[in-house]
Amino acid sequence: MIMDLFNYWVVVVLMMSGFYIVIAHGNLIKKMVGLTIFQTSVFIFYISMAKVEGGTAPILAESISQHSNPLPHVLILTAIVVGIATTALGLALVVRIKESYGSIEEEDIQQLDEQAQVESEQKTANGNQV
Amino acid sequence: MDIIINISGALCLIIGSFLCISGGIGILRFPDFYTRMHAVGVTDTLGAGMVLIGLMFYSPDFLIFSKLVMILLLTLLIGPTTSHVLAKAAMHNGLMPELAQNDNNKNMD
Amino acid sequence: MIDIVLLTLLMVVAFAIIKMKDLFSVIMLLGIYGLLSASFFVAMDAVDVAFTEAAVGAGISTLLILLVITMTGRSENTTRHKPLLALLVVVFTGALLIYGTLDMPYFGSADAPINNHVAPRYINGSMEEIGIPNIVTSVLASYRAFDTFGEVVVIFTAGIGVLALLSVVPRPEDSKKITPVNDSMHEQYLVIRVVTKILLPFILLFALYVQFHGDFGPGGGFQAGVIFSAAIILYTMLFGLNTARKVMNQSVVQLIAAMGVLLYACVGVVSLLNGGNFFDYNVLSNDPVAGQHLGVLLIEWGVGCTVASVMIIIFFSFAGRREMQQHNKYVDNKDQESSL
Amino acid sequence: MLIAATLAIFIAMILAIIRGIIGPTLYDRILAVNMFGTKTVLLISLLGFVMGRPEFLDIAIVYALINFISVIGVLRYSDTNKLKHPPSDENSLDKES
Repeated sequence: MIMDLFNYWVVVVLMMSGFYIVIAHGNLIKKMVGLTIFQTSVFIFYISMAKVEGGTAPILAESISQHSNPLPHVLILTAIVVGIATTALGLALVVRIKESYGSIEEEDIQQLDEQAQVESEQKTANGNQV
Repeated sequence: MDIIINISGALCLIIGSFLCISGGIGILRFPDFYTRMHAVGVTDTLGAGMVLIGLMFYSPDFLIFSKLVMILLLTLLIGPTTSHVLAKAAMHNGLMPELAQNDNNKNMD
Repeated sequence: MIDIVLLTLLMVVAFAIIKMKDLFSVIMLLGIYGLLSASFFVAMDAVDVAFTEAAVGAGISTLLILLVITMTGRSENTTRHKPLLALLVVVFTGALLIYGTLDMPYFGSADAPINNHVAPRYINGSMEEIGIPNIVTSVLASYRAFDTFGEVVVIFTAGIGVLALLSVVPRPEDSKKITPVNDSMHEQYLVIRVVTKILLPFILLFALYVQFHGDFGPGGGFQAGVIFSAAIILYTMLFGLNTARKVMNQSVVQLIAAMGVLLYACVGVVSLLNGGNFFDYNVLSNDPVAGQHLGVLLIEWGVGCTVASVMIIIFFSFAGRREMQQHNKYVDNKDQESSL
Repeated sequence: MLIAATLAIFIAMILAIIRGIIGPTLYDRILAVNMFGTKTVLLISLLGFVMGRPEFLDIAIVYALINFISVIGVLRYSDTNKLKHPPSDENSLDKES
């Protein structure tokens, strides 16, 4: 009885692990890993819902009458490939951030941004004085 | 005839499972990387081979049998190659076997 | 029973990933995580999904993140911002979600709403209407072809985005080519070179088999594309980016990526012109089932071309960027030495 | 018998995960992932037979191939200088070399 919802609870735990990594860690690559875990938990959720007790893979064959639900499989199949494409896009952004800031830690980036802002404000102030 | 096939399949599976578990214990218990690699490299190839051969006895038709043969060939080709490359890369990057280091220390003393 | 063991292992690996500071170990664990979730998909009857996850989760995504780490550094900063507050938020959200699951239908129950809506229609009608044993392929390529079209366009757009962010434009002033600094894996490792040369034709052939066998078993355009690009990535890693670019000309690959999307869209337009709906393949041939076969085949080709070439483009962009960085560092070092 | 073999492979998988988590060197982790990949191939093949539909062995072939590719890739990119200097909380290559 209690095991009937076990899959969904594991999904929640995995999802929250990914969520925690995304909000609590400053390293951008670690954040991407967290997003991947989050994504995978959603995949597991869909696939768990599609399972039918006593059913088999949704590929028709003789002597098999009950199949698992094929629709979530289709959605997740495409979502996995889209997921890797978007992850690659995120990683490309990380590479560019590293090139222009020299760091991929969120705090360092914020500090550099604030410094740059202060400097630009000073420059405009000096320009006004002249 | 069926009994012979079943028994030989089960025998292969048992040997394969035993090898898999012993490889797992080896990777956990051995002292340094090279000894661990020896445990995994040896048991992985033979254990996987035995399990796959065991499954071949159970296979219902020729297509499945031939796919199993293909997987077996792939593992036989890939397993030793990756072990070789791993050991070579580790050696190349200066990871020394622990036992050899101990010997060197003794000699120095 | 199997799924419970696999899910528990997944949780253990996820917690280990949270605790690890060394990003390299995180990636290794992420590879294990991908393999575990793929095994879970097999245990849940989702063979097509397991096929994709095996190639993507354990192979390509691990390699991409690793490639980025070689450019950005391996260690993670130890300070975390407000871990307690984050933990509180996470626990609260998790508790709410678990409270929500209490209303869900039990795992595996056949009378859950999800299994009684359109799924029976797909399962029962697929063989007569589409004529393909693999229901996942028939839903993917025919019943929900419009969805899949959107996904393919998203993948294509992501490829363009990566290209825009990372592509290295050769400037006129450095006329000499970017010389690869550490591009010689194939010289150190003879055994790998030989084994790879044996395996490569097999992998490419297997990708084609997956492409065309997708109607009858697990497989299809998405999986075939990923496997094909994995073969090219293997070649690139062993023989260097410049050699690989000679084999697969990058502008041709970009063209193929666009052609794939175009082919997919054209099938829809042709069925419009023949008097059917968008992506209604019945009108493609005199016999509706033969038309469906033709449509599914063409669409899977389009998907396969786009996915394979986008993955190759993404990998080439990252590897090219890395090579340029190494080259710049090399040039800088040389300048410093000469100035000393 | 099939179920016993599945259980044995699960045990081997758990041991490999433990080695992957505790490390200590980079190569131990790669080794653990490699072993885990081989065990996954076996698990998938066995699961097909356990669940009564063994025609999905294509997946196991893909696993074997991808396992090879990822191990080669990891080795290829772990040769670079940035990865040779591990973070301070880890005692690996530098100490031993």
